[in-house]
Amino acid sequence: QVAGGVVKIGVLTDLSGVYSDVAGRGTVVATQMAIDDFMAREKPGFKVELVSADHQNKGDIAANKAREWFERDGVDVASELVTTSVALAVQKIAKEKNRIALISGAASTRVTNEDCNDVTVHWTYDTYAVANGTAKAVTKAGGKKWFFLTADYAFGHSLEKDAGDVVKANGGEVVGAVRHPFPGSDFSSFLLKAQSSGAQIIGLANAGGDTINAIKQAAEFGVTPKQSLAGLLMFITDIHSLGLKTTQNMYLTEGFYWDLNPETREWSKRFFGQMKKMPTMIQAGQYSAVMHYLKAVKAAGTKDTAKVMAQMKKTPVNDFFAKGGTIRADGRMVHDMYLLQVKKPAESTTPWDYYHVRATIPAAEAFQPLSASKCSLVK
Amino acid sequence: MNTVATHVATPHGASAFHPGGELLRLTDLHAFYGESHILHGIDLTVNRGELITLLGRNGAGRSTTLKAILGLVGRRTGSVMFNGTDLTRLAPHQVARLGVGFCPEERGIFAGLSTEENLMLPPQVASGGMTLKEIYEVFPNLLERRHSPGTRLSGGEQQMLAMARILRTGAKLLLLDEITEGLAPVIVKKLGEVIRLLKSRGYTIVLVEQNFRFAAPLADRHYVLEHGRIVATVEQHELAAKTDMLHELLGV
Amino acid sequence: MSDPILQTHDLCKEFLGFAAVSGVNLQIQRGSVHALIGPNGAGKTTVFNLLTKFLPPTRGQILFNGADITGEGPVQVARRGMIRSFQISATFAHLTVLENVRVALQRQRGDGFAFWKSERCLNSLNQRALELLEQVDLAGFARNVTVELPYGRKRALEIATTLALEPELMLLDEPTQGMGHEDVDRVVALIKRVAVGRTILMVEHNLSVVEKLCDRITVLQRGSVLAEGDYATVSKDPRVLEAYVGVEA
Amino acid sequence: MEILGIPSQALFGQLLLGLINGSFYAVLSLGLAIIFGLLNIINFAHGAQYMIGAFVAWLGLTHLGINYWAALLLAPLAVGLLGVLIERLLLRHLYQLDHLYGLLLTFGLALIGEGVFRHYFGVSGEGYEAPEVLQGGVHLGFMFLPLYRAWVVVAALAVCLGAWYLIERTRLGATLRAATQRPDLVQALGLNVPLMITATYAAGAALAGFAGVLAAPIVQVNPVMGSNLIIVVFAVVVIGGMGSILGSIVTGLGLGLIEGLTKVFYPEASAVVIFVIMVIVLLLRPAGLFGKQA
Amino acid sequence: MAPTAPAPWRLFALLVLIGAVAPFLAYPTFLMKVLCFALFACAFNLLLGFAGLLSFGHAAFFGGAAYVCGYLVRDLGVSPELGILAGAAVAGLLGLVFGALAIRRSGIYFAMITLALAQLVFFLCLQIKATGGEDGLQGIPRGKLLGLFDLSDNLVMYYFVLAVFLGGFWLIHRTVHSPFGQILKAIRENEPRATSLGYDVARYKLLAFVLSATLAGLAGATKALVFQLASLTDAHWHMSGEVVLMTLLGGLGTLLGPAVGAITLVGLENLLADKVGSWVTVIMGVIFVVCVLAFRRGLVGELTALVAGRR
Ligand SMILES: Nc1ncnc2c1ncn2[C@@H]1O[C@H](COP(=O)(O)OP(=O)(O)OP(=O)(O)O)[C@@H](O)[C@H]1O
Ligand SMILES: Nc1ncnc2c1ncn2[C@@H]1O[C@H](COP(=O)(O)OP(=O)(O)OP(=O)(O)O)[C@@H](O)[C@H]1O
Ligand SMILES: [Mg+2]
Ligand SMILES: [Mg+2]
Repeated sequence: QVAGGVVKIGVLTDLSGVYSDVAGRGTVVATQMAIDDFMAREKPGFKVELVSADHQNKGDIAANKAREWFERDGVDVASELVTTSVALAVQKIAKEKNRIALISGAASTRVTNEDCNDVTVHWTYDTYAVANGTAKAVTKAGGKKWFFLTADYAFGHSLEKDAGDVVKANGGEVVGAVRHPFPGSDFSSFLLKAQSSGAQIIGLANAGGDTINAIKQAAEFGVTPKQSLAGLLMFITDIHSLGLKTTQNMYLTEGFYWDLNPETREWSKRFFGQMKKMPTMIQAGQYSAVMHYLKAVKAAGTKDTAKVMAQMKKTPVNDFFAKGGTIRADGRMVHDMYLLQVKKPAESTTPWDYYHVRATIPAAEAFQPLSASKCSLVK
Repeated sequence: MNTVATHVATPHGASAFHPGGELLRLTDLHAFYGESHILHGIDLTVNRGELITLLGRNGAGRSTTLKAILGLVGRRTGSVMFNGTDLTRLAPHQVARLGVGFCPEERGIFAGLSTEENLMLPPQVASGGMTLKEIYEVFPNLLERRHSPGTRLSGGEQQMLAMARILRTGAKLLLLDEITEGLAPVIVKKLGEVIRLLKSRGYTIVLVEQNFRFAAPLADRHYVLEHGRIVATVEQHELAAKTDMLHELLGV
Repeated sequence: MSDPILQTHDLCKEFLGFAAVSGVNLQIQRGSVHALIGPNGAGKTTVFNLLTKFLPPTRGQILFNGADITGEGPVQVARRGMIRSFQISATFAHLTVLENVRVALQRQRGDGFAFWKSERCLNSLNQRALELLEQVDLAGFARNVTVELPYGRKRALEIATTLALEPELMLLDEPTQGMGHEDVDRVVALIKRVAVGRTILMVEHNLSVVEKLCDRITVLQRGSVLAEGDYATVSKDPRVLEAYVGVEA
Repeated sequence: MEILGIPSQALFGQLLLGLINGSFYAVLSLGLAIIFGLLNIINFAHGAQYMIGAFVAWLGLTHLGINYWAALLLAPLAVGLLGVLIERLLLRHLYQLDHLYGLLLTFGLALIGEGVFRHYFGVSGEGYEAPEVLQGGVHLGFMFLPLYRAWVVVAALAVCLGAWYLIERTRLGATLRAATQRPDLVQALGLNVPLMITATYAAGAALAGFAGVLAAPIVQVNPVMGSNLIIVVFAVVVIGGMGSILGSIVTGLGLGLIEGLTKVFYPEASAVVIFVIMVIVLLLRPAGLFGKQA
Repeated sequence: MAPTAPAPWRLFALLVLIGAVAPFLAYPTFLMKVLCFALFACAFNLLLGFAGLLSFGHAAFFGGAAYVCGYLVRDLGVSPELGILAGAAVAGLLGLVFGALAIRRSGIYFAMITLALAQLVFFLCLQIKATGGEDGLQGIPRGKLLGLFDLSDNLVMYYFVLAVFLGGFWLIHRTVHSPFGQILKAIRENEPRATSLGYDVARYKLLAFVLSATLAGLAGATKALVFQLASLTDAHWHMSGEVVLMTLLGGLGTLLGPAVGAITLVGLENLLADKVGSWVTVIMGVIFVVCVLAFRRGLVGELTALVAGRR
């Protein structure tokens, strides 16, 4: 019953808050690109509308909007949903209203574990994927002794745990950890502890401003380069704002980098044309997710949630963002992740030319295995 | 007291002191507090070295007259000529700097400041004000309490402080509002002497008083206000003749 | 005949070493009008503050109706029936005149914390309130908001409020301060009226008022009692004349 | 040698860092205390003004090539000017009213400032390099002290003491206090109150700007850098005793130290320790440590 | 809104009427949010507007109650009505503690102590396991009211919330116009005088504070059910600021003002959400500034004045 009908896509993101750089307007733009491309290439028999809203990182505003969209405005998918608290709230409403939640921005593994449901897809990354990738690679590369600088809230804790396990699993040891208040502006005293801990690697189990300031001050206090830092959750925008001088040689894991191959470059350039910034993995992932959804609707010939979900899960994801990506029963979209190392200023030739791609982490290893899942759908 | 007399210098050098010369003239002065129209056209003149009083019942508008001279009322019309300058165009601090000293009825002692800080607060506007020493001789209580917070002073002490404060600045025109309020007779007496002294030194004084017995012997002229208008003017020499009329008006 | 309602023994108050009140022994006879006079800064208001517990005494003892109240707080003292007025008039500016008195009357009802009751239940107090306002001839102003009253009236209202608490002992700090003569006379008459069957302790600088009203006078100077007696004796006392009135005798 | 299981070496280091942060608190709370205590305005915009100070420095460097040292002068000036405007155009109308309104107005201004900068510069912020002479650092044996941090302490303390002297050792302070209590009367006594007030507010704002420049090389310059700090700084001022200049300075340093120690012994609590102290202090000394008891 | 304060029952009838038809004109979930904040603001106004105490820590009661209610209902399977009551009760107790510590201070110091204490509560909300940290307390079931009415039906939920609001509103109105309210007024006018008349000022303020806290809690707990979510934003000091804004915007010390303020603000927030993007904070800021400068008496206050003026 889609034929001639309308598919409504809602982008619920942070347009004004701390995540407005990594997600924000960029995700709205990406969504629009996805819709345009879809209409142009697929010539579907239905219209696609885009609505977007700013949830200001407040769960209740998000919940309010989502309900309004589902109940009153007939929106079919709520997408993006950066920051976990928002994602969790909306994914529950989606379940209740039997609509779809396409999550690109949120980081927590809870989305597809404790709180998983059959109307949610977690697309781009999660704390396990990013922490795991970096930790494993760095440990394997000889960084055996770790010290964690952890933001003192659930998100930080889970990053630390995920990374810590991997370190130990790969024959490394965790010599210590310190919890810093969130948000913090001065990390010097924590860095001093890290310094005296004798660790080779300092794992930054925090995000955004905290990570940035920690890195900046690590350089100031001569922590680096003697010890090296590993950002467990970082985005290209962070590197951009810190500059290569302070971040060079850092390891990090992302689900996307604009300079991977012609395809990614082509898309990213188009994105850059509109945003004057290269895309973050969240923004690229958003495009991929929306595109996949629209294709599924066309293929299934219906907007019916169950049918579309089934269609999405049975078709592999193949686009510039992911090759052979698949959506698991728990709603996790698994795809290759990339272990990246920040270039030295000298090595960077063009603007936004920031990373060496050190390794591709195959989808199978990148994400938490289903066996370890706490999701009720897979038990 | 006469000890003090020897100390006090003339506020602006004997030369500047020529009685008869007009110092302050209010013409058709109206004053308003927001909506309420308080003064309805006050006309009065004060010559150099004169002391005049504003008498009247509570709420007659005497304090308001003083405030209007300084520009502390909401709005005012008419003119206030002081020494040839029209004060209605000036901000209060500019008026004060021309040499107008004001002692408000509610005393206005500052909580945060010690007695002495209160005393030192107003800037010198002209040479020849009293020195601290002289002031403390006139008001020994203040000397004793000079380090305690201004608002901790007793009612009377605060009154003295408010008065003393402006004697320092060397202002030549003093606007005094109910200065004998709440003072023991002994102090009232002393104030009387101080006033007389200031007068003899060529200060010009506008005195607002309830205490007619205090004011009568000091003043060259009395203006009686009622509902924001001047209803009677009594020269010193007419006092005897018009006493009954005054009592009538003031309900003494 | 000595039946003191209030006694103090060696009452002292020091502010950072400065003795505002030192060794004051007062004896206020029941039913008398007692004046506390003295030069400025003598310690009159401070004595008031000590008696009503707005200040803790440094030393000494206060007996009210024989009971030692030295350790009690202002509230208990007020509840014992010793009510004060302030040197600068104290009313509830934005309540109506009637409400001002009612607030005082409310206390006996003891339902001050009843936030679930309607205030209409307070109307039962209006009758009494009006009577009190009558006494200070403010009945005409009952519905006015207090700020609008002229100064003298405010004073009268304050007294009415105080009366509402049926005080055994009223402490009035300069009740006629800042008043025109007609107001002064009104208040004097008023105090005379309410003094019946009550004890009043007042601070007053206006000697004519003291003369008209007071049976007994205590003269303070530099914090201690200089002289005591009825107006005739005190006003003759050379030390008083010198210290207070300011004539070398 | 160890103290409570912490090698004394490390402890010294932490104390020193505490002192450094403390001197930051000191400058910030000083500005706040001046506005707070002398004008009775709760300047919620202080955080924003701090942020703007930092941004001015950054903009100056990247667009106009104004170096750090010049910025150290110019940025406070710019923020001070902004302060003049705010006071003249907005705050001026609120003095007769309850503090509440000043607080709300400046709160609004803070939101505006933050919003505008966020719109134009995003949230991930900009980096600002310390000047060459202050890069690198010295080994103190027990820790590596970046030169820049040392400079922060020096500069901060110098400014604080200067301000303190100006306000407490001259009659300026007393006059200002009187002026906020009874502006009309003080003016009638011959002091140009409106001017004094404008100047004071501007000075307070300028101090915030100054702190901003000091901070720029240490923390990422971003639109929200102030909003998280402001509450803590408020606490400092309140603990020190509103209006007490010395209080805010000493308390600033002291709390820096205490916070530093908490970061050693119980990091989790370092976010709230200041508030705990604040509650305790206010219960024991209602007007704060150095405040004049009412 | 009724401009001049009409007879309470008329005002009340009006509210009931508006409330009853509203869900057919506007979106229920949105209305519920409005009602919760309206109650919150009214509770706050009881303290600031009628007792003259500025608390800058009311978020603690609002948020705290939300968490308590959420936890009881979700993890201990308590019935919604009990959950809400419990939330309010805890907020009340919290208020008692805050009050006992702060009440003897006045003005800015009072505001600051409450703020500090609220920060401590916020810290707890962030740290305690049961609160789910920064993710908040998710997926709180609405359950069945008294085991009869299924609250997962938005309309039923709405009328329940409406009832809660009206109840709270009535209590506030009653408090303001009670013997207690009278004395509160007197205290605000002239504290030493009230003392000298034999009133224990501190105890009266404390009661006012506890009442305000309890009602704020009631609002918070209800909100937790409405959105099936208790999050840190409810306990963050920004929330304390927001409630001040609502109260001021609507009209300080007016009975209806805070409610109006809440409607306006929540409405704006919702509206701006999809219109202006990153400008939202700026616009909020401008509102603050404008309403402080231009109409200080707030919407209702100004209206009242206007009508009174025309009389
Ligand atoms: N700030 C003000 N706002 C509004 N009205 C005022 C204000 N100050 C005084 N008034 C009114 O102005 C009138 C005159 O007041 P003013 O103080 O001049 O009286 P006064 O002659 O000094 O008598 P007294 O000082 O003995 O009360 C009074 O009716 C008073 O109510
Ligand atoms: N809280 C205080 N701190 C310091 N000194 C004080 C305090 N209260 C009063 N004093 C001092 O104690 C002395 C007595 O003050 P008090 O107010 O009792 O005088 P008084 O007799 O009422 O004078 P007046 O008739 O002028 O009101 C004064 O010198 C005053 O400065
Ligand atoms: Mg007067
Ligand atoms: Mg006295």
